[in-house]
Amino acid sequence: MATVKGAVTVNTERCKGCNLCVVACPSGVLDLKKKEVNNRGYHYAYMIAPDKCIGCQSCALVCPDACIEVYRVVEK
Amino acid sequence: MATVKGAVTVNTERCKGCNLCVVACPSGVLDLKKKEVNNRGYHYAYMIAPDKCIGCQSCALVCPDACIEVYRVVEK
Amino acid sequence: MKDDVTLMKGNEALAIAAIRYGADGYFGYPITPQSEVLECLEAQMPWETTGMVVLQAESEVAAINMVYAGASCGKTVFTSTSSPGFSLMQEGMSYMAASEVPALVINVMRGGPGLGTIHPSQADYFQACKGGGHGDYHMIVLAPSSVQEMADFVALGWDLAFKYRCVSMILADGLVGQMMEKVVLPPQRPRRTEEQIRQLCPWAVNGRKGMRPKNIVTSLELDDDKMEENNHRFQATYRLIEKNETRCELVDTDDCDYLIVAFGSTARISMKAMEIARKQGIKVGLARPITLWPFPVKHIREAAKNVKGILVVELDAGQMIEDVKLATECRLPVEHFGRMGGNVPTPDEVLNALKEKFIND
Amino acid sequence: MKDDVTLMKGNEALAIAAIRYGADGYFGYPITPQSEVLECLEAQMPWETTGMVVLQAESEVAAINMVYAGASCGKTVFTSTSSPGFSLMQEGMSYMAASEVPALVINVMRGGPGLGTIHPSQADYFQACKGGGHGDYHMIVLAPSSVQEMADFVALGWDLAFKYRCVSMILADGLVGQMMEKVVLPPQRPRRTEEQIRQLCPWAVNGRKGMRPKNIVTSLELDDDKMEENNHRFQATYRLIEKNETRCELVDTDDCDYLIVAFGSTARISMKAMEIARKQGIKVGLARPITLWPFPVKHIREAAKNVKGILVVELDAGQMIEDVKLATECRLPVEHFGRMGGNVPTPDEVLNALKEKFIND
Amino acid sequence: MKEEIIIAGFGGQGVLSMGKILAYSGLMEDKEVTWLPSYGPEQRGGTANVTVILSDERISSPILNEYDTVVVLNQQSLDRFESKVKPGGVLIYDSYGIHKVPTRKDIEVYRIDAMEATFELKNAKSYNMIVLGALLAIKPIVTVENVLLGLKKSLPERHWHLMPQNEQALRHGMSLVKK
Amino acid sequence: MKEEIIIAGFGGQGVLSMGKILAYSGLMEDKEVTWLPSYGPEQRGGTANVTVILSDERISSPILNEYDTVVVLNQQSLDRFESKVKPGGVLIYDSYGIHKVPTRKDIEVYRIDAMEATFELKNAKSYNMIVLGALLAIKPIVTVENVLLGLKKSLPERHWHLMPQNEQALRHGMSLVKK
Amino acid sequence: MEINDIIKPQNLVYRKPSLLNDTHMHYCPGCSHGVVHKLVAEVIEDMHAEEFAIGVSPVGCAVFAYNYIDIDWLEAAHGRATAMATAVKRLMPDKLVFTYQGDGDFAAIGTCESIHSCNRGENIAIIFINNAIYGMTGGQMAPTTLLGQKTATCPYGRRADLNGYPLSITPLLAQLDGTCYVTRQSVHTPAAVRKAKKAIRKAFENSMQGKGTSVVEIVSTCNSGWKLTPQQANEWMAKNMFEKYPLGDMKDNG
Amino acid sequence: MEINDIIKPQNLVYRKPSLLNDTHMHYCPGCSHGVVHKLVAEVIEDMHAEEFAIGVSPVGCAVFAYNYIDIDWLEAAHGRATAMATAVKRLMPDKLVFTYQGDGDFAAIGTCESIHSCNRGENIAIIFINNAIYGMTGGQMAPTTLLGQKTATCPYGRRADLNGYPLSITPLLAQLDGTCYVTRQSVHTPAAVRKAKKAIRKAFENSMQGKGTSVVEIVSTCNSGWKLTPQQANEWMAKNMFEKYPLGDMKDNG
Ligand SMILES: Cc1ncc(C[n+]2csc(CCOP(=O)(O)OP(=O)(O)O)c2C)c(N)n1
Ligand SMILES: Cc1ncc(C[n+]2csc(CCOP(=O)(O)OP(=O)(O)O)c2C)c(N)n1
Ligand code: SF4
Ligand code: SF4
Ligand code: SF4
Ligand code: SF4
Ligand code: SF4
Ligand code: SF4
Ligand SMILES: [Mg+2]
Ligand SMILES: [Mg+2]
Repeated sequence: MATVKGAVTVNTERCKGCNLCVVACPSGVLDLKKKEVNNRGYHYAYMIAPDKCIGCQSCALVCPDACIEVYRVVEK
Repeated sequence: MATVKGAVTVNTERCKGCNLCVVACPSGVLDLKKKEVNNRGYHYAYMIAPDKCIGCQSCALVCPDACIEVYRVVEK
Repeated sequence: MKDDVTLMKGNEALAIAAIRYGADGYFGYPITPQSEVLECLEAQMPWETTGMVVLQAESEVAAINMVYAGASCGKTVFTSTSSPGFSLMQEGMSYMAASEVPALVINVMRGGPGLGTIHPSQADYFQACKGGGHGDYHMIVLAPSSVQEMADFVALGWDLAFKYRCVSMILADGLVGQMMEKVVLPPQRPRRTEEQIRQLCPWAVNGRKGMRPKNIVTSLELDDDKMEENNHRFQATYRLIEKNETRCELVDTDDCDYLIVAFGSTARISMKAMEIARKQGIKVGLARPITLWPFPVKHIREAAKNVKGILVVELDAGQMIEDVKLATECRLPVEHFGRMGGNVPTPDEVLNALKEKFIND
Repeated sequence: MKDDVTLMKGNEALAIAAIRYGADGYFGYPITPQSEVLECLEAQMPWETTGMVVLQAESEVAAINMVYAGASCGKTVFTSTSSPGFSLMQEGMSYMAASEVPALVINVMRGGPGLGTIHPSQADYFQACKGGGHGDYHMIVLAPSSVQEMADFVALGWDLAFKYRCVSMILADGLVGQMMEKVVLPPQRPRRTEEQIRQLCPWAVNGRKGMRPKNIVTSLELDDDKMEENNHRFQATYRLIEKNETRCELVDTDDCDYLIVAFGSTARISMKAMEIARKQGIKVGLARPITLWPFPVKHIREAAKNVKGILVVELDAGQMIEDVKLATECRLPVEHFGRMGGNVPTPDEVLNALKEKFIND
Repeated sequence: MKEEIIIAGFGGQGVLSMGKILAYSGLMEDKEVTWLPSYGPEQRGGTANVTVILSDERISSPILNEYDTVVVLNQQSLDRFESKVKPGGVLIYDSYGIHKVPTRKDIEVYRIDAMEATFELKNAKSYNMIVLGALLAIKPIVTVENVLLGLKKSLPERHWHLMPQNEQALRHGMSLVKK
Repeated sequence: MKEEIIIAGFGGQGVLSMGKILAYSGLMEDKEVTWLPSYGPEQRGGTANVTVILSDERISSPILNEYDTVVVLNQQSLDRFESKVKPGGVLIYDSYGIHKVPTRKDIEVYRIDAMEATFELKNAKSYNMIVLGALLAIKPIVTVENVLLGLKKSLPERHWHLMPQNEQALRHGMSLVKK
Repeated sequence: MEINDIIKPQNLVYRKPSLLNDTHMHYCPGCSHGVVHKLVAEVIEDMHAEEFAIGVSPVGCAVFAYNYIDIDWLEAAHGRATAMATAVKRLMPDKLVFTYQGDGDFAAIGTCESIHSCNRGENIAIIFINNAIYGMTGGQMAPTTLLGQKTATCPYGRRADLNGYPLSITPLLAQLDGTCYVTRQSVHTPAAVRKAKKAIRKAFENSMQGKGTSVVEIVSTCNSGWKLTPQQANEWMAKNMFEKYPLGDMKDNG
Repeated sequence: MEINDIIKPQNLVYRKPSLLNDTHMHYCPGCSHGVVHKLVAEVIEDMHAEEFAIGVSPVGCAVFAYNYIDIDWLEAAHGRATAMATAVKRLMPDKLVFTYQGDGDFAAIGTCESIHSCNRGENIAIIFINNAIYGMTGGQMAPTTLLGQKTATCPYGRRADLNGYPLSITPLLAQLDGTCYVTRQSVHTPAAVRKAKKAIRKAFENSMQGKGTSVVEIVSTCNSGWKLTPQQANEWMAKNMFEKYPLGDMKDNG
């Protein structure tokens, strides 16, 4: 059976730490950094559980700042 | 049988000769003066066939300048 | 500390002072930097206490026409806005002037033209004092330079408006509006009863109680002679206001060699510049017009009698300077120093400008 | 008689001249005494010939913003209105000035303030030349005094507007608008192609053809320093316009003892008064500002050099007189004569005023 | 040459278009021309007047102290404008509805019975052409030829078929004149 | 007595309300007071500053050339306002996120570790009270008593239960000061 | 029976309402405005509201309404009558406050104020005279002008592509939560006049009962602008306007 | 599979549209405006309309839209965006012309222009961001603010009697002859975002096909004005706003 693997990149400088991608992700892939902040002082998003990503783009679709790129591979 | 008799008065100085009362009268009571004009130069309305008036107020209701008074008597 | 001494923003002072004056209604539309007026009024809920009406209108155009209506009823009503919003009110302003109704309007100026910036400016001086709407008319234009004056001029504005049946305007700017200072608040006055309004404003539209002759508030007059008569009456009122109501603060003008003329927030900054100048041995005085219209011609003429030059400090490209020149009949050098676009000069900049124009050669 | 000499109302001349200039669009709202502009355009159906757009807007506010938009696209667009309508356009005027877009606006003045009368007035002088909208800005204000000038100033107004990226205004009145006179019409010019607009107005909003850098027309600038820079740029343009574009007609000013300053229809009436005066041995000259802004300071100073007094004739309570005083630096008596409320003086009235103020004592 | 005329009457009497024809006639003769109407709101009724100036030179004021010729078509207008005739000038009035005749002695006064003539012609619309004819008979400021050209120019093309009728009225008006 | 202060930092750091408490404290001491905020559109983020002047006499300009005391809470504000301290005046900065320390020698410079202290207190909202405490320790322009009164006055009644917490933060801030 | 026997005070069944005074109305002969003025005066009389009625007249032919109906009046800037009425009613809730507006005034330049006053549910009555034209200024196109209809500013007939569509605004107002009564009437026949009067009465009563905003649209004629005789104008209206603007109640919250 | 094996150009399935440039957007974290900006940029890219798209930005938080989406822009006076778009489209019918407006801009001060542009059937697209508040100026009441909702100018909650009713304007626009497509969408979930994008695409295509006016209302959040976190704001919206402003098409002339 084909499995789908995904990954995302976050433009951390663009990210405002709004958390909407975290909420939208069906797989619990994303979270906000707890301590680190970017140059504007925002706790940006990152993949806390990269293995779970299925490349569904939900996070990217709802991101107001278009910070997220989504990559997707179908493994046979 | 009771018959209804009516009559109207026209405030000839207020009248603008618009002819709407003439049209509205169901009994052909009214007409505009052909030659005479009032001080503003209007051919004012008058009862050309006073006998036919049934006091129905149609003329008065549609008169835009409220020139017409209607009188009505019910004869037994 | 007395209970009625408190600290508030200029915008809030406008709101609170209005309630305490016994205002009947406020109609306005949000715009920075004066939205606190409406916000403060809504938070106070005066409709529960004094019965005052507070309404956020759908636009400035609606707001000014609501004020026009309220004023036509002899009610104590006002609006506030900032520059672009006031531009939208110009038709209404002209109508109110032509109808001789007493109202209060407030423009907390921001930097224009256009949408511009939300920071302080005084570039609506011409609009307030000369042009604005169409036709020959004037408002009494009051220029507060402190939060206390923001509060005080509400009362003064309405008093004058009712006295002369004209519109009073408070012409403030973002600085005076946003700044907090100590204010002594006047006691709460009751709102006028309908009976009092009938006494005070026999012309007011409030129903023909007792079948008194009908009242009409209109600015229309298609008979040119009558319309001209109206205009002569307006002008006569304006002459009377010029005679009675011109106000100006003079600071250290007795011995000064140079005179600064500035109003509102630039007057405050100029006062600091004066302090510094005096420490440096340069004798500077200040004439601060409190009424921009009527312009304090005599005060300034008097203050300028023995000076070598006048510096007019404005947050604009040079507007009040025309009135200063006319007041002094171009008899002495009058120079302008201004910042624009929301920028505000420091006291040093003002002093340097004075030195450059008159002292360093 | 040449084919392009014809008789028409001033208002119609505006419309026809605009079509012939190659106008792209008109947006306006009916109001007396200038509704003929829109009516004439609609009757001409220029959309069938030159492709010009003609649209009756839902209001003057909408109309001026349509003009703002068209001008932002580098299109040759205009509107016309009368006093109350122009008051409603003040926000838009300020936006256009701040956005540096070239447009033509026409105010055929009527007697105010308020709804007033529909008859001639010049009481919007201040509004046009000083105040009006918020912020520091100017329009080039052209004052036609004949139907021919109504036609000519359409072209002049647009030429200047595009040259300086500013708004030109034709400030006429009900008399010039409603009067018919002979007009020599210019030949029909083609409308500018999009390519030509891209050449002439590289800043215009018309799509990023060839992916050129994007164009934005905005009046917003929240960075105060940049906003101040913008203002300095506007002021620099105004100084340039003052230098290059000041226009004034001088009639018999070489030998005159008294000078009349009047514009538009009052200039016409004053000319007749002059004729009569000269017959009576009183040497009167006329300075007729053609540009009200920039005000013809030098022309008037020159013309006033040897006169005993200046009479400023206006259909208002005294507005242009301030500029005349400033121009002559209060060096000689300047008096005002005006009618208001839609009334227009006869030549005799003008002459009598002159005599009263300066000759009979 | 310079002729300063005012024509005044009721709104519906064609005062403005009479002035317009006169103005166009002046145009045909290559004169300078100014036509200035009174104007008001749109409602039917009320009075109207129009000032027409024809001149060989540039015309200064469209507003005048007094007129070479005054044509009045109702009592109000007569009352208002009689005093505005220049000494030695001409006053023409239609007798219809006039109860207070002109009294000035220093001017030439012409009475014409134009309204009556209109009744005769059975064409209410010809009234102003009749008056115009009378005016021209008294003051031939423009040639009849040019008046007809001016008339044509002032009419929309779809009304050109009415030209003969108008010419007839004009000529009838010219024949009416008595002092 | 006259004290001219500016406090500057990020939008969310409570700069304006810190100034407000100071202003109210001045009011409690019957001083003349001016509080002037920077203001901008509503979006979250950006920088903010507030000028507070306390004086025994009428205050002329709310806009100043330079300040007796400058309190800066981020690098941008430090860069902008270091030069505005009067010679001999006081500069207070929070060390958090500062990578370019003040260099002026003609003024007194105080570094406080307020953000760190906030983490310790585990109360993000106490930050500005800590800074205020530090300021007062360095410059006792108003009494602590009056600051607490001023704080109470600047808070809506529904937040009065937070007073003890705030007092604690204030006192903690006072204890932080080292030069 | 002789006429003189009939014309006696005790037989009087219809007369000019006395609130409509003797001033000559400036309207063109046959104009609908006159009829509606009469109804407004009658209703105020019937309600005994002379002492507390306040009218707001528009900019339009009815600008001078204040000269004819003897109550207190405000004259609004073009389009702003409902904003003015809003303030008057809020400041003096015990008054009967109504506006009287033309289609240009109410549905062109005043659209924003019209919609928002209705949406706020101001306790005012609006009399809206839809004559499909700008009468006052010389017969220009109104938002309500029909397709194909000729006016001074669409001299070859209104075209949707150039001039947009005729706007039927009252149905929109009926959908707003703030309105309690929205109806469309006319005054071209005696029966229509009677119905229109009832509608105005209901609207005025609603205002006093604080039920919200009432709107009475009167489909009207402007014979002068339409270049027809008054009679032709009535016929043209019935034939052409009632299709786009059908008469009847759109909302009545009772 | 390693992450680095996945993150390769050939596997890229979603990226920021390039028309949305790298400028930092001034919006608050989590603001709906950002999502809609992205969709607008994507649709213009998808339509290859970069060279002929012209946007009109409002006065409101989205005033700076022109800084972010790399097409030509006009910045309108408060409320007048549709009037400006009208002129642009009429003067240059071959352009794709759209406005982007907030609820204060479109449905308060701009009501007159909004209604009349739609009624004329201008061939423009309108993106209408309904966040039930004035974001830009600090969270004041908008015409669309819900009853009971607290804002800076109704701090104790909106009350119908004091502040009027929440205005649902798009259903009114759907009834005008000039509109061809009126829909209400949201962007709070991935699915909603996909649907909203389709709606914008259709609106933009209608504009180019000259079908009339298209209106896409986006029920949106203003977490800052509502004083909620972005996530709470989405929840509050779904729970409270969709009842008064139900999602879906109101008109689609195909
Ligand atoms: C601001 C402004 N714009 C335009 C006008 C000119 N004006 C006067 S009345 C009118 C339209 C009247 O039409 P309508 O409202 O339909 O009333 P009607 O005369 O048909 O009864 C207009 C445009 C004005 N007085 N003020
Ligand atoms: C004429 C005018 N009035 C008021 C303002 C102030 N103002 C700026 S944005 C705005 C409201 C914005 O609200 P909305 O349209 O809902 O947009 P949002 O910020 O919520 O996206 C107001 C009232 C202005 N700039 N111009
Ligand atoms: S692509 Fe889908 S699974 Fe992957 S992080 Fe985004 S939402 Fe989660
Ligand atoms: S949705 Fe975007 S801005 Fe928000 S946290 Fe995720 S990546 Fe950052
Ligand atoms: S009352 Fe009736 S019958 Fe008598 S005249 Fe009038 S309409 Fe005719
Ligand atoms: S309806 Fe009235 S105004 Fe018209 S003709 Fe009859 S009486 Fe005269
Ligand atoms: S112009 Fe039309 S609306 Fe006005 S009074 Fe005449 S008929 Fe009535
Ligand atoms: S204030 Fe509201 S609408 Fe504006 S950017 Fe912030 S969240 Fe968005
Ligand atoms: Mg109408
Ligand atoms: Mg909003």
